[in-house]
Amino acid sequence: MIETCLDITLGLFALAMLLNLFRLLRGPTLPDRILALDTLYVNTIALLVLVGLRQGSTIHFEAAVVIAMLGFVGTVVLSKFVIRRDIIE
Amino acid sequence: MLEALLAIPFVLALAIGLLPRERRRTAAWLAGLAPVAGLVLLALLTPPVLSGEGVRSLTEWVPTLGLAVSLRLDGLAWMFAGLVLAIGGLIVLYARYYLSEEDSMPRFFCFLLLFMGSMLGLVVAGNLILMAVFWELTSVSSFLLIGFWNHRSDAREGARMALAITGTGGLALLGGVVLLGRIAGSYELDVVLAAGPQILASPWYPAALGLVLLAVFTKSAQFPFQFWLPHAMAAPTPVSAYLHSATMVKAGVFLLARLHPALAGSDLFFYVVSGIGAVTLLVGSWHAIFQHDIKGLLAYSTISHLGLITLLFGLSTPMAVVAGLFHIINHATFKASLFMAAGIIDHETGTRDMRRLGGLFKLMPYTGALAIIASLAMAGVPLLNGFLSKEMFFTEALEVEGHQFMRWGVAAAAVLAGAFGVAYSLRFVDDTFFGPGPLRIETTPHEPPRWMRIPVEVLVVVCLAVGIVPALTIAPVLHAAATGVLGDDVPAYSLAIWHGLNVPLMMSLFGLAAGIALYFGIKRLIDLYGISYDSLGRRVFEWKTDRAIAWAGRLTATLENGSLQRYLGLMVLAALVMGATPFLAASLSPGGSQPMPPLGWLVWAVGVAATLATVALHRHRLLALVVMGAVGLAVSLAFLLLSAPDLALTQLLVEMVTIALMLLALNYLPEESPVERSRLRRWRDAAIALAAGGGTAALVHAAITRPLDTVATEMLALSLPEGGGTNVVNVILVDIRGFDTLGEITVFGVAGLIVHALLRHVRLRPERVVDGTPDPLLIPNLVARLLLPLALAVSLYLFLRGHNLPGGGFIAGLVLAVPMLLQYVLSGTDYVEQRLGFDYPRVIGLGLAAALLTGLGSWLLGYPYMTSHTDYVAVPLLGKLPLASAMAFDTGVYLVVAAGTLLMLGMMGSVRAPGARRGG
Amino acid sequence: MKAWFPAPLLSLAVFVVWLLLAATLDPAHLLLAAVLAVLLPLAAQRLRGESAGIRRPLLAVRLGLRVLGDIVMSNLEVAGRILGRESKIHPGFVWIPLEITNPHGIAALAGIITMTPGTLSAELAPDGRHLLVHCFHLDDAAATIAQIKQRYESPLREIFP
Amino acid sequence: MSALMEILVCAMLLLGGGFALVGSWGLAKLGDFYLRLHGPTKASTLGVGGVLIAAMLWQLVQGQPSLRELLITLFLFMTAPVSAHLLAKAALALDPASRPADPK
Amino acid sequence: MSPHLVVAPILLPLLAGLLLLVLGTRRVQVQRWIGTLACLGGIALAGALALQADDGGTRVYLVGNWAAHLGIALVADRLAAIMLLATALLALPCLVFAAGGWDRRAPHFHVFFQFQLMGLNGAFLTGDLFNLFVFFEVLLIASYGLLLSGGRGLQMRSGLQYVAFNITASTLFLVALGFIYGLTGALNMAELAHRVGQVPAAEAAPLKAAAGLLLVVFCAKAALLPLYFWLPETYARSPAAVAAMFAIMTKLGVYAVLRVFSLVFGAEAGALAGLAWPWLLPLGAATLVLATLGALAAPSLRLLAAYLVLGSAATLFIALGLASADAVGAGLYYLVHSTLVGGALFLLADLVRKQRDNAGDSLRKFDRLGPKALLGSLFLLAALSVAGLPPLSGFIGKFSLLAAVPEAHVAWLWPVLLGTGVLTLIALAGAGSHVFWREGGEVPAAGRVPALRRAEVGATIALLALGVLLAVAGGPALRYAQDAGAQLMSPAGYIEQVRGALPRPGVSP
Amino acid sequence: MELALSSFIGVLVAGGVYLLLRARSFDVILGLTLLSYAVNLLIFSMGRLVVGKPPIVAEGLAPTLANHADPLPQALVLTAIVISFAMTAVLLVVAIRSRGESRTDHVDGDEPRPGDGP
Repeated sequence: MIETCLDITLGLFALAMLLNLFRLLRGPTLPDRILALDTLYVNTIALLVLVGLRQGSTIHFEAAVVIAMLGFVGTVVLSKFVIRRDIIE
Repeated sequence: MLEALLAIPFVLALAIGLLPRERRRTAAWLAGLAPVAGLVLLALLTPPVLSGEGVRSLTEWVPTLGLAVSLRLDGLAWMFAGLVLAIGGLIVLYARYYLSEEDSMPRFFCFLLLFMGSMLGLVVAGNLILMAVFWELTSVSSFLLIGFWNHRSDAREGARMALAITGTGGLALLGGVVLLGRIAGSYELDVVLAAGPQILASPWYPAALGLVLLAVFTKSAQFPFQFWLPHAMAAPTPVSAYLHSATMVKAGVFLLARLHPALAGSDLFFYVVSGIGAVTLLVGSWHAIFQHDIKGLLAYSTISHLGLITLLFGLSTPMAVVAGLFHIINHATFKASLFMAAGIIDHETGTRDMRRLGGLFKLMPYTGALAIIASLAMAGVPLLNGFLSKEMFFTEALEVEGHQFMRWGVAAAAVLAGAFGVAYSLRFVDDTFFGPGPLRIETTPHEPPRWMRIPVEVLVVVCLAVGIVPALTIAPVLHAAATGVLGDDVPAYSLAIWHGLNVPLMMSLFGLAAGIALYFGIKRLIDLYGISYDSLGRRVFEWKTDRAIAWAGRLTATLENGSLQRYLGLMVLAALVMGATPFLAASLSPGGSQPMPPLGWLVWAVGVAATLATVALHRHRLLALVVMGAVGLAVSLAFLLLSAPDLALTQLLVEMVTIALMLLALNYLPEESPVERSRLRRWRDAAIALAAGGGTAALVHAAITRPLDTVATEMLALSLPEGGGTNVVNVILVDIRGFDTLGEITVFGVAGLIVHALLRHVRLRPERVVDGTPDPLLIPNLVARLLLPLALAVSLYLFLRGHNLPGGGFIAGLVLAVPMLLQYVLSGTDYVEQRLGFDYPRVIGLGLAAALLTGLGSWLLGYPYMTSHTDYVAVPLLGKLPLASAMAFDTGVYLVVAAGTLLMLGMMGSVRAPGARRGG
Repeated sequence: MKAWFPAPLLSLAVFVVWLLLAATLDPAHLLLAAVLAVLLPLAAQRLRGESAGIRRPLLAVRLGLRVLGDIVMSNLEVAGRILGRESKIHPGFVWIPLEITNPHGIAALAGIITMTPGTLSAELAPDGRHLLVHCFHLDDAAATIAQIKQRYESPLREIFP
Repeated sequence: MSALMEILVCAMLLLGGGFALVGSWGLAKLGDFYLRLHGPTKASTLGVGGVLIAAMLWQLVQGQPSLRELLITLFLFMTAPVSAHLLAKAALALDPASRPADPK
Repeated sequence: MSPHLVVAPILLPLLAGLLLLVLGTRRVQVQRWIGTLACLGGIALAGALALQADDGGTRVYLVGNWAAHLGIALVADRLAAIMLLATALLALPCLVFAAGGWDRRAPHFHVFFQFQLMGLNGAFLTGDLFNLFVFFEVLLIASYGLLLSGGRGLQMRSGLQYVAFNITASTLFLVALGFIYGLTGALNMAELAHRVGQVPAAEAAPLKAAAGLLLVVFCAKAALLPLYFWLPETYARSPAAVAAMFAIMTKLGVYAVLRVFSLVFGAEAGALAGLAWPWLLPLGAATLVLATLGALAAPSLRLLAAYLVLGSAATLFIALGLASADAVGAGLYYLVHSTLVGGALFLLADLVRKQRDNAGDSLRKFDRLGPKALLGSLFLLAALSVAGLPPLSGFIGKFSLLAAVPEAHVAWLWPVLLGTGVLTLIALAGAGSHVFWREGGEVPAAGRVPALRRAEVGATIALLALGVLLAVAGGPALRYAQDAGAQLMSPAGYIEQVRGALPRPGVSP
Repeated sequence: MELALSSFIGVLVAGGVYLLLRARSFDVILGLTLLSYAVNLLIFSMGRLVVGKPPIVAEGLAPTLANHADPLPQALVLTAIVISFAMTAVLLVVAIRSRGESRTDHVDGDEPRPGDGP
C-alpha cells in the first residue's frame, strides 16, 4: 500500500512541478517566473524525500537539506535585483 | 690556420662594432689589420695550394644534419680569397679617406669586415650548407652596407631590394644544396664535386640546378634580376667598389665555378646558363651607354661583364672556364679602380651626373689618367688586361658547339657587346674628363688626398702589368684557380698578347671601331642627355611588392575581421567536420537502452522546455536567467536520479552562486540584447546549432549504449581499503586523482584573484540606478543572520563526512559561501566586510598551502607526492579518531573555494559608479 | 556566560542541528556539537546586531503550535478557494499598524503572517511601524487586522519584549 | 499498530501531495500575481511538510527512527516567508501602481 | 637523483605562487625576488630533468602512489624535458622584463606568472589526459590574469574574445575527454594507448570522432587554420612580458597534439593509428602561408611578432604532419628556437614602442628612435634568426626541417617553406628599415623618452643570447631533439614503462 | 533512458551553440553556461546510466560496478563544474570591464554600423 501511495504522491508532485514549469515559461511577469522557480525548488525537496523513501536510501537527504536551507537564495538575489538592480550594495 | 683566416674579419668586426663612434682612427686601423693579416695567412697557405693538394680543416657543428664547419682552400678558393682580401685592403684604405665626419666609421668598418668575412667564408667553405650559410651572410651584410646611408630613401630601398632579391636566391640555394646533398649523400664539397655523373643522372637534377642557378643569377645580377644592382649604387662608393667588382656579385659566378664539376655537362646547363649570360651581357652593356650617373654606368657595365662570365661558364668548355676565371680577376681590378675613381670625382665635385661633369682632366689630370687607363681596360683595348680575357672569350664564342642559332647568337652577342662596351667606356671618359664642364659645381675640384689615390694606382698598375706581361704576373694564379675548378682537365693555353692575326683579333678590332662609331653616332644623332631611363625591373618589383603587401593586408583583414562570432563559429564547424568525418565511412548500430524511470520524463520535460525557453528568451536577459535556473535544477535532478548525489549538490550550489554573479554583472550590462540585423546569420547559426546538438546527441547515444570496461572497477574496490573512504567520488577527488583537485583549486583561486585584479579600484557605470536609499530589508536580514550559524554547522558537517558520504571540501566551501553571499546581498558589502573582513587572497594562499603541504608530507615517509596516510589517534573519552591526510588536503579545498567565491562576490559587489563615494 | 553564549537559543539550535545531521548521540559528536554550539554563534554574532532574547519559551511553544494548527486549517480554506471559481476571490492589501517594536518580533510576525494562508506580508513600511499585508480573500479589513493583532502580535510582544 | 501507522503515513503523503498540487495549481491558474503568490508559498510548503512528516513516521515504522527531516522542515519554514516577502516586494517595485498608499 | 624531481617543476611555482599570496602584495621587491628565485629554480629543475631524460628512459612518477591507470602518473621523457626547459628559459627573462615596471601596474602579476608556469609544467609532465585538461585550465586562467590584469581599453575587448574563445575550446576539450573515457574506460594516456590499440576497426568511428574533437581543441590552442584568427590581435595587445610568455602557449597546443597523437593515436593505435597527421600537413602549410602574409602586411611591430609566432607554430605542424622521427626532431628544435626568439621579438617590440614617443611600434608612422644602434642590432639578430637566415638557430631549424621532408612532399612543401622564408625576410627587412632607418618627426626633447631600463634590455639580450647558444650548440641540441622525435615515434616503450610502473607497497590505509 | 538523456544533451548543446554564436557578451555567457550543463551531463553519462546506486561503498555490498554507479566520471564532472564556474566568473568580469571601456557589450567591442553585412 505504502508504495502505491508513494507513487501517487510522486505523481502529484510531478504534476505540481509541471504546473510550475508552465508558469515559469508562461510568465507573464518576472516575479511570476521567479516564484515558479522557487516553487520548483520547494517541490523538489519533497520529490527527493519521496524518491529516498521509495528507494529506501538516505542518500538524497543532504541535497534536500541544502535546497531547503539555500534554495531561496536564488529567489532572494533575483528579487533583490528586481527591486534595486544592484544586488550587493 | 684556415680557421684563423676566416675568424679574423669577424673578430675584428665585433671589436670595431663595440667601439664608440668617435674612435674613427682605431676603427680604420683595426679594419686595415684584417685584410693585411688575412693576406699574410693566405700567403703562408699558398705553397700547398699551388702544389695542388689544397688545405682542409673540419670542425663538427651539427653532425646529425651533416653540417660541419668544413673549410677547404683549393686554387679557386685561394684566388678568390686573394681577391677578396687584396681589394678589401685597398677599399679600407680608400674608405678611410672617403667617409665624412657624419658617417660612423666604426659602424661602416664593422659591416665591411662582416661582409669580407662572409665572402671569405663563402669561398673557403668546404661544405655545401656552410656555403649557403655564408652566402646568406653576404646578403645580410651587403644589406647593411648598401643601406649605410639610411637617412636616404634610395639607400633604404636599394638595400631592401638587394636583400629581397639576393635573400630569395639564398633560400633557393639552400634548397638546391640540400637536394644536391641528398643526391650525393653528403654535403661535403669533395664528395659532391666527385658525384657529378650521379647528379646529372638524378631525376632531381633539374630542380637542383634550377634552385642553384636562381641563387647564381640573383646574386650576380643576371637577367631578369639585374635591376637590383644599379639601385645598390646608393651605397657609399667604397661599398660599391667592393661589392660590385670583386665580391658580392662575384659570389654568383664563384658558385657557378665552384659547382661547375657537379652541375655542368648537361644541355640544360649549357643553354640556360649561356643563354642568360648572353642576354645579360647585351642588356647590361646596352643600358650602360645611356646612364648619366657614373656609378649607374659602371653598374650596368658590371652587369654586362658578369653576363660575360656567366656565358663563359655556360659554355662549359675547359678553355671557357679558364677565360671566365681570368675575366673575374680582370674585371675585379679595373672595375674596382673605376668605382674608386668615380668616388673621387663625386667627392671632389659633389656630383656623379655626367651631364654636369666634363673637362675634369684639366683639373685632376692624375686621377683622370688613371681612370682613363682603367676604362680602356674595361673596353678591352690591347695592352690592358681586359683585352686578354676578351680575346679568350671571342675565341670561345667562335667554338661554341650546339644549336646553330646558339653558335651564331653567341658570336654575334660577343661582337655587339664588345662594341657596346667600347661605347660606354668612351662615354665615361668623354663626358667626364673632356668636353665642356664641369657645370654648376660649387667647389673647385682638385686631386684627392695622396692616400685616397693609392688604391686606384695600385689597381691600374695591376691592369697594366697583367695586360702587358700576363705570363709573369697572372699565369700561376690563373692556373691554380683553373685547377681548382677543372682538376686535371686544365687545358693548355697561352697568355700572350699576340696570337697572330686571327678571327678573335679581327672581332676585337671590329668591336673597337664599331664602338667608337656607335658612341659618336649616338651622340650626334640623338640627344643622349635627354634620355632618361627608369628601370623597368625596379618598377615591376616595387609594384609587385606593394601589390602583394596590399593584397596580403586585405586578405588578413578579411580573414581576421575581429569577429568573435566568426571565430567561435569556425571552431564549432571544425568540430562538426572532425566529428562527422569518421562516420562517412562507417555506420554504427545503436545498442540497447534501459527503460526510463517514471520521474525521468519529468526531469527531461523540465530540462528541455527550460532550455528551449532560455534560448527563446535570451534577448530578455533577466528572464532567460530565471528560466535557466530551471535548467540547472533539471540537471541537478538528473544527477540525483542517476546516482550522483555529490554532483547534484555541487551543481545546485554552483547554480546559486552563478546566478548571483550573473545578476551582479547584469547591473553593468544592457537589460536586453538588440535584435541582430541579419536574419540569414540567425538561420545559419540555428542550422549549425542543430547540427552540433544532433551530432552530440547521436554520439552520446552511440557511446552510452555500448558496454564499458573501465578502470573505475578497481577504484571501487580499492576505495575503502586503500583510500580509507566509502564515498568513492570523494576518495577519487582527494586521493586517487587528488592532483586534479590541486589544479582545480588553483584555477578557482586564480579566478578569484583575476576578479580581484580586474575590479579593484575600478569604477563602472551601472546600466540603471534605482533611486532612493536601499531598503534595509529587515525581515530577510534577520532570518539570514539566524540562518548563518546553522548553515555553518551544515557546512562543517558536509565537510567532515565528505570522505564517506556525499559532501567534501568543495561542497562544504560553497555551503559556507552561499549564506555569506546572502549576508552580502541583504546587508551590503561594507557591513559584512567591516565585521567579517578577511583578506581573501591570503586565505586562498593559505588554502593552497594546506593542500600543497599535505601532499608534501608523504615525501618525509619516502612516498610519492600526495600519498595519503590515515592514522587513528586515541583520544580519551572519545575513542579512536581517524586522522587522514586526505582530510587536511580537503581543508585546503574548503578554504580556497570559500575564499575564492567570497572574493568574487565581494569584488563584484563593491564596484562603485564613477563619482560615487565608497559606502554611498 | 553571556560571553560564551551570546545567543543561547541559537547555540541550542546549532547543537540540535548538528545532532540531527549526524543522526547520532555518539559522545564524540555530542562534544563536537557542544563545541560548535559555542563557536558558531560566536562567529556569526559579529554579523548580527543584538540577540533576540526570547522571554517566555512556553508561550512561544504554544504560539508555534497554534500557528501550525492555523496553517493546516486555513490552508484547507485557501485550497478550496483556489479550486473554486476565481471570481469569488476578493484579494486586497491592508496596512497593519504594529505595536511590537522588537525587530525579531516583527520578523516572526511577518513570517507567521506569510505562512498562514490567506495572508502574506509584503512590506514593512519605512517607518517600521506598519506591515503591508496582502490578503487572499479580504472581506473585512478591520476584522483581519484585529485577528492578526490578537492571535499573533500580542503573544509575540510578550515573547520578544 | 503498524497498519494504522501505514494508513497515517499514506494519509500524510497524499495530503501533502494534494496540498502541493493545489498550491501549484493556484500558481498556474490564478490571474493575479499576488494571488498566485499565496498558493506556492504556503500550500506547497505545507505539502512538503506533510511529506516530511510521513517520511519520519515511515522511518519509525521501519525501525529506523530519524528526526533529520525535521531539519528540512525547519529550514523550509524559516526561508519560505522570506522568499514570499521579497517576491511581493519585487512585484510592488515593478508595478508601483498596485501598491497602496503609505499609512499615515 | 631524487625521484621527486619529476613532480618538483609543478610544485615549485605553486609554492612560489602561494607564498606570494600569503605574503601579500605590498612589497614588490620581495615579490620579484621570490619570482626570480622560483624561475631560477625552475631552470635548474628542468635542466636536471633534461639530463636525466637523456638516457632514453621514461621516468614515471605515481602521484598519490596509485597505479598509473588509476591515479595520475607524471611522465618525464625527452619531449617533456625539452618543453620544460624551453618554458623555464623563456620564463626568467620574461619575469625580469616585467620586473622593469609592468609588475607594479598589474595586480597579482607575480602570482599569475607562477601559476602559469605551474600549469605549463604540469601540462608537459602529466601522463593523464584529464590531468592535461586541468593543467591547461590552470595555465589558461593564469594567462587570463596576466593578459587582463592592469589592462584597459581595447585590451579588454581582445581579452574578452580570448577568454570566450578559450572557454569554448575547453568545453570542447571536455566533450572529447568524455567521449574518450566513455569509449575506452581509461584516462591515463599509456593505458589509453593500450586500449585504443585493441579497438576493432568496425567500432572505431566514434573514437575517431572523439579524437577529431581533441585535435580541434589542441589546434585551437596552437592556432591552426581556421582556428587562429583570434591570435594575432590578442598577442599584439598583450603586455610585452606576457606576450613573450605566450610564445610558449601556442607551442603547448603543438605539444599536446604531438604527445596525444603520437602516443594514444600513434604507431600502436591499430585501427586509429596516425589519425591526425593527414590533417596537419596541409593545414599547417596553409596557416604558414597566411601567417606570413599577415606578417608582410602587419602594421605594427608587435603584430608582426604575433604573426611570426603564429607562423612558427604552423611550421611545427608541418613537422608533425610529416610524422617521421627526423621531422619531429627538427620540429622540436625549431620549437625551442621559435619560442626563445618569438619571445625576444615581443620584448624588443615593446622596447621600441617605449622609445618611440608618438609612433609607438607602428610600422606606418615615423618617429625618432633613441638608442638606435643597440635596439637595431638586437632586432637584426632576432630578425635573422626568425627568418631562418644563417648562422642562427632559425637556420638550423629550417634546414633540418627541409632535410627531413620526404621526397614525395618536396615538390610542394619546399616552395612553401622557402617562399614563406623569403616573404618573412621581406617583411622583417621592411619593418626594420622603417623603424631603425627611416626617421621622421621631432627629435624628442631630452627626458621625454624614458631611458632604457637595464632589466628590460638585459632580458631581451638574454633571450637572444639563448637563441645564439642554441645555434652554436646546434649539434647536441638537434641530436637531443631528434632522439626525442625517435622516442615519440615509437611509443611502445613509453606505454610499457608507464603501465608497468608499480606503486610503492606498504601504505597503510 | 539513454535516448532521453542524449536528446537532453543534444538540446542543451544546440541551445548553447546558438547562444554562443550571438553577438552580445551576455548571450555568449548564457550559451557557455548551457554548454557547460551539457558537458557535465555528457561526461557523467559516459559512466553509463544507473539508477539508485550511488558510488558509496558499504558493507555487505560488493564494491563493483554492478552495485554502484561509475564514480570516475562523477569526479571528473565535479572538477569540470568547478573549473567552468571559475571561468564563467572571469568571463563575466571581463564582459563588464569590456563594456565599461568601450560602452558596448558587443563581443567585438564595436556596435555594428547599419549596412554591415552578415
